[in-house]
Amino acid sequence: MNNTRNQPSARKFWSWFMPVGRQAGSWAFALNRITAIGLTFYLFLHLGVLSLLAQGPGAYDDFLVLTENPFIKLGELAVVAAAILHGLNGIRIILTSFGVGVTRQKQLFYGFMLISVLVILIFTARMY
Amino acid sequence: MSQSTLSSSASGPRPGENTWIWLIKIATGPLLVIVLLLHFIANHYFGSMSSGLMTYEDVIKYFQNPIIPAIEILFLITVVTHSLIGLRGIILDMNPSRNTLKIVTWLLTILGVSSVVYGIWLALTIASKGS
Amino acid sequence: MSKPHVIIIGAGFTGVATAHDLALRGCDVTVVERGDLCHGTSGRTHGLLHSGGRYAVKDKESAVECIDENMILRRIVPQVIEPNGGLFIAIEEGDLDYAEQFIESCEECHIPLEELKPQEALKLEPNINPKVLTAFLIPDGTFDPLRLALAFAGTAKHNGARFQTYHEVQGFLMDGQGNVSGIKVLKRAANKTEELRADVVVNATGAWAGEITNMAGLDAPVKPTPGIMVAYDQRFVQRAINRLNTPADGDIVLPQRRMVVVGTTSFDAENVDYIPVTDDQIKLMLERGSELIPGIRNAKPRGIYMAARPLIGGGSGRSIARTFKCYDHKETHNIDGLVTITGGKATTLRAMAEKTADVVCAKLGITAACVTKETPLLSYRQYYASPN
Amino acid sequence: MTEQWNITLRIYRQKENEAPHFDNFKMEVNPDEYVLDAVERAWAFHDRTICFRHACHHSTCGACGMRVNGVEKLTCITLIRDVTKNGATLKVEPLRNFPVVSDLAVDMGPFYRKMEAVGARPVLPVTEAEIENPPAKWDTDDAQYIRLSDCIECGLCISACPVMATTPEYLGPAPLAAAQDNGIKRKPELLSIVDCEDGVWRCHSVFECTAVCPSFVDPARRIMDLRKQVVGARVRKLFGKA
Repeated sequence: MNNTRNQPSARKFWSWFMPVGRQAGSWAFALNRITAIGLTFYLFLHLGVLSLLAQGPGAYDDFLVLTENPFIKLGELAVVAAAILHGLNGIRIILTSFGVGVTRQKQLFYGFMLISVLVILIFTARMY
Repeated sequence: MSQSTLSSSASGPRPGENTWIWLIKIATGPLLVIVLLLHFIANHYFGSMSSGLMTYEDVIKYFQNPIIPAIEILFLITVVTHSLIGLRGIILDMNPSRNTLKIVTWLLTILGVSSVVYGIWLALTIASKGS
Repeated sequence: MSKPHVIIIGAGFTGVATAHDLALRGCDVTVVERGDLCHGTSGRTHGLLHSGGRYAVKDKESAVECIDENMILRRIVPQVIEPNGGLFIAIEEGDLDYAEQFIESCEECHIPLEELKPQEALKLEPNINPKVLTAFLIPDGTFDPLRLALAFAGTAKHNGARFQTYHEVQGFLMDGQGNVSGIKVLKRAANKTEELRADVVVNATGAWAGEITNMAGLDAPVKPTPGIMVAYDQRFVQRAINRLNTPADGDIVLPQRRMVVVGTTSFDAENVDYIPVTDDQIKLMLERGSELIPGIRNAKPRGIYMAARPLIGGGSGRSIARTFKCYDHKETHNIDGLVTITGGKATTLRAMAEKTADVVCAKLGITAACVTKETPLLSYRQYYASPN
Repeated sequence: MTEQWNITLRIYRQKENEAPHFDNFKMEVNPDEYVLDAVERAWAFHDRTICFRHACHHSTCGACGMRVNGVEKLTCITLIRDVTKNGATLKVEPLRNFPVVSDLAVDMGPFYRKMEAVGARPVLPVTEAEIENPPAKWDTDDAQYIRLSDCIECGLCISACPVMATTPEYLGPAPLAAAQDNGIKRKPELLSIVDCEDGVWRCHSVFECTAVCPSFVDPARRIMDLRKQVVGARVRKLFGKA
């Protein structure tokens, strides 16, 4: 007689990304997941692009010209940002998983996010 | 004291994740952070292009020292392992059925192994181009 | 032959305990409850596993019931009890005058008692009022109300009883001769009414007993007598601390999880469905509570609530006897098929159930004896064992 | 005269065969009352069909967990003053990730079964269950005192956990915290129950459970500690065998 509207279900993955009104941990989790998916996509894209190296100088260098295009640069910046965010948040998860800083996990998250923003700004400056 | 009708799920605990998978994921994590840092620096500072990226010749020259392909292959293995275990974790959160999970696990393993093999071949061909 | 069907109205302490007893004696039991378990008074009880000490002087019948049941509950359902005992402490000279008759009455009601010197009491419970003059160790205790009910209900369910929560009784079904043959009930989760037939209907609705009997044109001598209780956010003591004097307002503080609960008051009330909390009673609890445990003065209240005790018959407030009564309306009003049980205390839920079950079994011609005294209850989570 | 607020109590309504909707109740409340009192008053004086779970009214039974303005709260100890303002709305919904019986009442069955599966201790010595290193004040003979455990099985952590929202099989914060409280050394059979995809490895360190826990359990920290226990047990098993 109970309805299933409110029950857990696989279709509810949007709940990973519903940190509205939630604590730092939810933002970290949502961020971690988005950057993870983005980085994995880029990993295989990157492996594919590198195959041009095997075809000799022409193909690869022509491709490099593309990297001047501002949109591609933005994409690369996004990858760099994702790597930094995911990396630092990963360290936070590993530290807390071993009981280090568990009571201060929020501060850890805010601290790491600050570092990420700074590094990302440096890279942006370098790139443009 | 707990009655059989009281166990959480009829089929008992599902073996999709275990200590070793998790340990591999969190071992490759920090390793990745270090190697990625080197990779960034190598690619964005020593390259001859204005943006720091390496041209074809740069790459070939860079790969002459045999340490570099070794590091790049190690890097490839860790990043592929880490990302595919993580991806599998995300898929697990979609609550797949038992055989879907088996298929997914197989696909990811094949994808992982083949990209590592392809990476090793690529690294070696680049290294050999220099001689 | 098929088991006789008994409907029990009300899933408070009495209802679930009676369901447990009748299920063991071979009845097919259906418990019908307007809300969920312990929605009425049972949920908002103090949580005191009574030693009877508080009633020894004025109400020996209740006191003996309490101490006997106290010992039984410690044996059959330890999983929901903090069995750390209690202290009756004297703080003012006036309290000491009460000690004399207190000791005599406790012995008379075979309530184990041990007098402690003030330093001994302060060593056992450092947070009680340092001005303690004398103290008596007594086998009080604390329980978790919902889980006590769940333990009985879970065991009853395991033995075949059915629990229909969110089912509100609307009226009785009468057979030709003016006897009760079942109930009309509203399934609140679906806004649908149903009819349920039974050989006997037990009205175990405590303070609401009158409301139910009115549906059969009778009145039940129940006087809802609410009292306030205030829970504070620190566990100051391991034992229940009582004031050594005639029962009065705010004369007990008992530990529960990481809290202490100060109670209680006693006044008359008409509308039992919602009893507002009043500021003066909260202040009174703070006053009296900090007389027993000074630390309460700077503790933060965590929960403040009212509970309507189902007291029987005339008189007012504390003077009414605190024992319980079971009415077979065949004898009282010549209406067969309806039994009302009310009055009593939380601690005596098993005894109330035994008496009610005896009355019901007599009506149904069941000879099985009551075995709940020796039957340990299952885990309270057993109530949720098989998906219903 | 005590302060009075006029608020709109907006309650989630769901009957068996009807689509869920919200009912609004304009009410005058004392801000120092609890949210549960407002809901009970709405039932008593405005609409007797409202179904909701409550029992002890002082956070020992765990029956009245609900989502108040989107955040999991134990409504019997949540002051109205802390969750809304005068003239504003107070939205009350059932907990997430539980089957809804009706309106605000949910079925605790699946959750209680998981707690039983890990053998959660209902009572324990007062000297145990401290999450930080046990405070020095417990002396040896204090261990004789038994108290009801911290976890009141209210289900707030189950509702707050985003991972719990995706699969009913996941044990969830409270059962894992109870497994940690039992300890794998003391109950080795727990290892196979928690060292799996529905156990300790599904937790993604979101810490929402600890954020909403009203009873000092700190489930997130206990899950992290349970991870150490599981890793330790597996490694010992490996070398024990090898």
